[in-house]
Amino acid sequence: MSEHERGPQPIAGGASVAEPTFADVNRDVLATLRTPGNVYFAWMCVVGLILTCGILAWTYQIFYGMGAAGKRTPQMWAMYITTFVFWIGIGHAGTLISAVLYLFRARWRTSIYRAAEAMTIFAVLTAGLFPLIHAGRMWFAYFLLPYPNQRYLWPNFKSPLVWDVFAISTYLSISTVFFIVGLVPDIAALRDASTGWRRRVYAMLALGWEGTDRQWRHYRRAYGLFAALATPLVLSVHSVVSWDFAMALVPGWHSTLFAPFFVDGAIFSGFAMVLVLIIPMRHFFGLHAYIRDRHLDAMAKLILVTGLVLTYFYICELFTSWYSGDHFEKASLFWRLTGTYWWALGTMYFCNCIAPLILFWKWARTNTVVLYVVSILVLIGMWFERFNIIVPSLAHAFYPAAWGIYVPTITDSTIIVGSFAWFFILFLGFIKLMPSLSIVEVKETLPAPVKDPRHAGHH
Amino acid sequence: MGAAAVVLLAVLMFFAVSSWSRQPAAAKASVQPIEFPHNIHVQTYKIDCQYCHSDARRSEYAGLPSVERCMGCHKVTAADKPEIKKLAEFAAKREPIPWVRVFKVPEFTYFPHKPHVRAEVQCQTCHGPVETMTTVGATTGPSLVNDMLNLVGLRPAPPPLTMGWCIDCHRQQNATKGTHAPLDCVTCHH
Amino acid sequence: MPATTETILGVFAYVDTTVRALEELKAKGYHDLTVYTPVPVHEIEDVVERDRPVSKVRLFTLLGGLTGLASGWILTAWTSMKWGLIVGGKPAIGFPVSPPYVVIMFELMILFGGIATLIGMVSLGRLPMFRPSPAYDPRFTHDRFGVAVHCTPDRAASVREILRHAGAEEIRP
Amino acid sequence: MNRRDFFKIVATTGATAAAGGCQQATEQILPLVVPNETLVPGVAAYFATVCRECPSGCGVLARNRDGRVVKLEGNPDHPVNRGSLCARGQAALQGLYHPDRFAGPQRREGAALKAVGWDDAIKLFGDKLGAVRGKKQALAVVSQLETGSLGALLDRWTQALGGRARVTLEPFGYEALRAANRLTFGRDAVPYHAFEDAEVILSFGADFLETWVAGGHAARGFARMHTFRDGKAGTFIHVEPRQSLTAANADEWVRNAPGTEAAVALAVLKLMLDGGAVADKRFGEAVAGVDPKKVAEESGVPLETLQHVAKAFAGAKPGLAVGGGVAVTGSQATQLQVAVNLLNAAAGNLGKTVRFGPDQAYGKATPYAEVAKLVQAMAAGEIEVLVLGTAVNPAFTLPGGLKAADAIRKVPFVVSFANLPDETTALAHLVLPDTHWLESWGDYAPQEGVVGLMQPTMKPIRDSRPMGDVLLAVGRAALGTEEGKGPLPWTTFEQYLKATWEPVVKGQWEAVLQQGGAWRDTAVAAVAVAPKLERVDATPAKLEGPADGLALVPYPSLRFYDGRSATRAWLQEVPDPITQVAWDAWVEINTTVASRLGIRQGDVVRVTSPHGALEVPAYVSPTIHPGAVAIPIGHHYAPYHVRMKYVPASEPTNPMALLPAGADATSGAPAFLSVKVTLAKTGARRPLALLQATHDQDHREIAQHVDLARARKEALAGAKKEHPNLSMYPEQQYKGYRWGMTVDVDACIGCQACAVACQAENNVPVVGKAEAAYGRQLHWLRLERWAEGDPAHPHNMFLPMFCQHCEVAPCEPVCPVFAAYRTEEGLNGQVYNRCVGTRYCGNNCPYHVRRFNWWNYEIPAPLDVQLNPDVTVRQLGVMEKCTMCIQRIVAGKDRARDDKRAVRDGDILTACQQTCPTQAITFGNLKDEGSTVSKLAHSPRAYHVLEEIGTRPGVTYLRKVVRQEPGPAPGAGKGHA
Repeated sequence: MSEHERGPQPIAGGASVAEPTFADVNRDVLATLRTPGNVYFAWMCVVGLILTCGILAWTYQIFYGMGAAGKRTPQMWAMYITTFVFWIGIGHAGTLISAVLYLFRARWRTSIYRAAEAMTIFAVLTAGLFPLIHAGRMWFAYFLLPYPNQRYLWPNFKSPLVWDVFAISTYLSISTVFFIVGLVPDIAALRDASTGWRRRVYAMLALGWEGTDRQWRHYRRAYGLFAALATPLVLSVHSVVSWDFAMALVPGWHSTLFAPFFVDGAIFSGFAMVLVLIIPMRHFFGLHAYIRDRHLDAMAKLILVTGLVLTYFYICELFTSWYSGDHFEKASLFWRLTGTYWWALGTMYFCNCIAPLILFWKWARTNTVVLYVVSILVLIGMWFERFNIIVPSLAHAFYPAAWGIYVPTITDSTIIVGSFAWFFILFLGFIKLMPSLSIVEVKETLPAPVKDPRHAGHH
Repeated sequence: MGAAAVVLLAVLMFFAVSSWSRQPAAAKASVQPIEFPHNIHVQTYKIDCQYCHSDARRSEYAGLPSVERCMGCHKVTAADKPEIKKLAEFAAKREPIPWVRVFKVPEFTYFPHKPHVRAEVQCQTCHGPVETMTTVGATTGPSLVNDMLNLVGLRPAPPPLTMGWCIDCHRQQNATKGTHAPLDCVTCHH
Repeated sequence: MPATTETILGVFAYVDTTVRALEELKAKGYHDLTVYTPVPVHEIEDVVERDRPVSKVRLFTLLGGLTGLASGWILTAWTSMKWGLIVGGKPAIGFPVSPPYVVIMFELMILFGGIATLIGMVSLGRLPMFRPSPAYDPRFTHDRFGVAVHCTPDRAASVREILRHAGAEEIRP
Repeated sequence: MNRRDFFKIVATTGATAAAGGCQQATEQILPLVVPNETLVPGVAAYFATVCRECPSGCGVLARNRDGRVVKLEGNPDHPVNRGSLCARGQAALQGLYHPDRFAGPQRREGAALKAVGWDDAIKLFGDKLGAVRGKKQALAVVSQLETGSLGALLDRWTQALGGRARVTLEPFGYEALRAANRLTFGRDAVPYHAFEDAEVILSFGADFLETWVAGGHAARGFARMHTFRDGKAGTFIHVEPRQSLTAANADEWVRNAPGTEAAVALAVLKLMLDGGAVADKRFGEAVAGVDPKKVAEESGVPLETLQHVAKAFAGAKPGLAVGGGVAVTGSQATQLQVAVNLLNAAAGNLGKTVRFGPDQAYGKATPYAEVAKLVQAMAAGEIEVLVLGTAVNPAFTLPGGLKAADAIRKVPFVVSFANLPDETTALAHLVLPDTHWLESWGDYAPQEGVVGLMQPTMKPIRDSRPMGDVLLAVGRAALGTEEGKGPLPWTTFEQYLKATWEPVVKGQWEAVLQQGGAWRDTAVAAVAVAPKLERVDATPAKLEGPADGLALVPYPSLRFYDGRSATRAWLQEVPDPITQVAWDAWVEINTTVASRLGIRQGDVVRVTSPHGALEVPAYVSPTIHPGAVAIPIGHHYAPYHVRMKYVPASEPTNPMALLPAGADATSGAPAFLSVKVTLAKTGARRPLALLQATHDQDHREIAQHVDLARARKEALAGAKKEHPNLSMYPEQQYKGYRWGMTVDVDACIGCQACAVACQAENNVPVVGKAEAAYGRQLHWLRLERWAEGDPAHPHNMFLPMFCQHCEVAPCEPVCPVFAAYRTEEGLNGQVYNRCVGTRYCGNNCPYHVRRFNWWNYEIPAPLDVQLNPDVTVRQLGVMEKCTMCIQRIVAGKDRARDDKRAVRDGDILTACQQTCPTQAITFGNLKDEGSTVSKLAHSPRAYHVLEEIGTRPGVTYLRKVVRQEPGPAPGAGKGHA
């Protein structure tokens, strides 16, 4: 640890504090990696327990069959795909922040992007489980991968599900690369600040980074290129996911609106999730000096904007299906509004359209409690958005004889709760092993120690 | 990147293993109730395959000779040999001989002998040089092993009775002999 | 460059002193320098990057991207021809490319491009380095700047002088 | 050949077939000990025999693969059914392989039946018989309707042992019909009704498309007469208080007050006379007292309706009037039948559409009066030994008022030959399981001049023996005679049968056996009405019970007949076509009544009559007459249904329990329509498993219709113009065949035979009530009823829905692994072993005909022996659907190749098409212009379901031809879920 004891102590409660120096950054970030207290382990236990239940439920389902989940004709898809899309959506904020905002040179991103990126990767890892959980014979899921085999059989590249496989694995790989590249200089810093086995491990991960001019040169160029690649990717991934529905015939799915609609929703929910993670993090680690109210404010604004755009899309959706004059579309729409699942639709409209409006007020944007509540509501709302697209549309599709109502079971509910546990266990692990704040980039935003007081006389 | 790769690999292996455990197992060359030497019957006595496996030309199954047909010859021929004595016992008890199945295609694959005999495919094409064997053994069916062998460019040992192998033959026949060997999935998988 | 060189390191606490040192060294014709910084600092970069070509990483990216695009096209087209199965009443493969396959091609382009960039960065940046360079000091990832000058022993003295004059906290050896 | 071998082959093949794609143990192959000429392993052999699931006596061909019967098909040569087979016939296999079948003879020890050896059993039986030999009338024999050798042998046996005259117990005796024929024509017989030759059919509650006189020929005849063919179509008018399947197929369904059928019939006759359509004055006397206006009031049938019905019937050349279904058999049953006879006589249909001579077997059933007498005798303790044949279940099928079960309890020694446990075997002291009819020799004459011959189609899978053999042995033991001597010289029943047939076949045994029996045309006997006619009483049926009660209409179930088929899981799971209810009984209550009593669908209702009470869930229907409630007869479960968790254990729900012992005075027929019941909510709920969410098409034109005039015009105009398909993509080219199908909605009567046939052919598992109710049934083919117009009086269309084999199939491109794809021959292939189970295709199929294996469905032994070895048994987690019987297509092409030719029209029949009694389904090669299917596919009536989606299905439907356009359809989105 650094011996420098100057610089203000972070004050809890988010009151404005003086600009920290480079040394403070190292100290405060390294402080987050201290051996955790009991609270942390208590959290770990709770989450671990839930995860275990989820795993047991999945095992049961694999053994006895999909019947364990409440699916039926006509809802061949239900909560699994809902949650899959939800997590993919969450996985959008990170890369968006680190890539798009990087290209726009939005400097406020620096103090949140590390956590956001980690979140992205974990969200995608969570989402990635769902196609497996969902498949009737998951032990054959590798049929979807293009691997040479004696049967000369290959996947059907026309199927949106295969697009998913490619889009998501690409997204996971690129995000991971981005994440690790960003980490290298920080790990170097950790290496130099730590001792014993930690030092050895960090030394290995740091790839011998020293921050020489040559390294920085290629590093910065590469980083820019990554951003340039990741930006179209981030937009494509959720479009591809939306095509799972848009490419299908089902009334309520078959719409060109879906790609932008989904991408916007993804950013919306992504930022909500970032807030849900950042606010407690800043509280527990006392990072008010770095995650300042203006950061929260900026994210709140983004949530507000994306929320308004989403509202616009909802209106479009209603309008187009009414204006299409297509009997099936209209019947489906009418039923979604009035049928068994009307309450789900209501919840969605409230959480995604009404709730964020409070962020028009400045005090709300900087009030952590309000922000937290709104974010949670947004997450709920976005989960229900996917639910409303999938379940009610299928419930009332083309063929009246096969109309039917889906009812969840213990098994599928448990698995879905378990997926959240899986996500949080990964994140909790991360914040104690890696700097959840980018040392380097934070320093970049700080004013470098420019003037040497001793030499002032010379000029 | 590395992390992703590792995760991906782990997932892949998991499916691979679990799927392999679901693959239909292949019967090994196992101990038959009666030691039946194909080579003697075919080479020494020049008995045609379809004399014993007489259903091959008219049925889905090649069929096994009835005990009565065996006894047709063996009432006199080599009646003193211990194996033949076993046969005689079965005949006396009027019980069928519980032969152990050797060649087996998976349940979801429909393989009829009849059209293949009609197309004058040699038995050996699929069953190997049975005429030289004392006890017939075979490994059949698609399996992870075969897939993996193929991955690294090695073909599984012929005749594997795997799908790819069937397809090769069908395509080649159609190309060279102008036959109409079906290549439609549902012809065999229904 | 003579056979024997020695490396003289100046450790600085401030940007301006570092910049001053660099300016003077360059003026005196010392070009074989290694600069250590905890973060990229514009002032320093301006001096160092002056009269240097742009990083070649972008070439890697370009090539990677193109490879991905091509392999995406080949994979989809070739595998569809294996069986030529018709689904949804549409031909197995269209010319120049079936619309759905564009998605695959795009994703592979990004993937390969990204990986190539990584390779480029690592190789050009001489990473990974298994033992630290002799002049390296842990403080460089913390809050200090370092200027390492590689020169012949006979000029060491003058280099030290320049560094001291520029305002180095510490000069080694 | 040797029985044991076959049994072993059965065992092994059965096991492997059921194993699906899972891990295989090393298995054994068991060759035959002695080669068998008729059976080549792996090749199907067909054996002709006679279906004994009901008294129709249809001819069937049993498909035998490797020594086990895997499928039944109608015998095309048999004059009764001409190749078709009903749902019950198809499900007979589940009786053969029923998990509850007695493993061998059982003897009662205390409460339970314990296994006992055949010898002991026979000895015991023999002793008992010996003991009663002296006493007169102490021995009683009850069998089902046996009109062949077995019947004769039974009579001979009974006589030899000094028993009472044998009773043939058929719960639905149609005695009123016989009585009426005695009265009007002096002929005690059930004539042959030539539906096919009628122009107008006028039915008074005769549910001839379901069970009426068990007419195996009726559906086909009706289709011939009613289906639109070269511009002509007959008319069918049906009078019944409830919309039965028959009523739903009527061009005009007249809903009358229960019990007023006779009055309506007489009123129609009266109006015909008044209209001057009938000259003969005698009829005037018969209907002297009838006042159509009064009848109109009583019956609730408007006078205008009566008038135009009379007009229509009078105009028919010839017409056919039939009447007296079980459901309307009450105290006025005979009058109704007399009225019907008079109508036929007056309209001059005698000898044309009503033919005496080829009389139906039902005429030989023992009158109910006799049955009642026997029951009383039992109750009085006069009977000491009671012998019950197979398929008779008096404790269940006789009216509750008769207290048959109690009477049987009074009999000291009851022997049952049933091979399945039922309510009566529960009272038996000795059970000597008879071989299933598919395992037995025998013969049966469904009508004069037609004798079907039965042969064993496979070896018995249980240790059971033919009833005949046992009786011969026991009889000899009791009489103390030995083989070849005395009244019962024959060793086996087979011997006896062959002896009796020798004069008929004259050495041509093999030929007759292959044909499935012997038949000749029977001369039509001339009949005439008596010169002087009694005046016929037109008062409605008298109903016992509270004045404010509702008339109970118990009707024979299309699926279960009198209950003997209810043990078949296939029939339990295939829904009743009208209500679409599976796996349960129900009481049908009119909407208004239900709302008055606050009863909702699925509420358990206590139905109380003066003679008993039952608790059944309510089915609320707008169609049934407000004054009536209806309960299907014969619903009960087999023990294994409960064991397999198909259903929760529940009380028997047979309405027979509510009926009195009493009978129709004139005919002595049991009075089914004779009580009024009261309804009371129990508070409990037992939601029904409804397999169709709604009968309202919501303007989606799934089942379409066209009115007769237009259809005629279009038919004359000829084939309709094919507008070219607009597409960016090239049309698919078919090198060889292109398979396709047409379904004539006008011909389909909704009998569910196709659905069961499909289930039997394609190894479709049964899922049970809860799963089926939750939309997880696996039927590849489902039969839908679509209702249009006034809900209380709808136009019904029946539509078999299955995979449409679309050319632009939505299910295909979404499959990530090509498990669903388009075959070279225009089928929509589904490769099970490639399927990963993403279920995307299931979502994307607009018809929702794709089925998913939510679990691994266990098929209880020995039902797995029935599995079709040519069809994969699907594993958990895979999608499945109709394949157009690809295995049959493959086999058909193979046969064609054998004789070096292309497949001809009619070479390949799909299971559904083969069994359809009305030939509504046609399969064939669409590329062949000459084939029936492509002709039909280009008919002016042709259309595709949900055509506007652009899936271009390979299945074409033909519009129903309605006599007039239905009224306004009910509003969108109503009445579903």
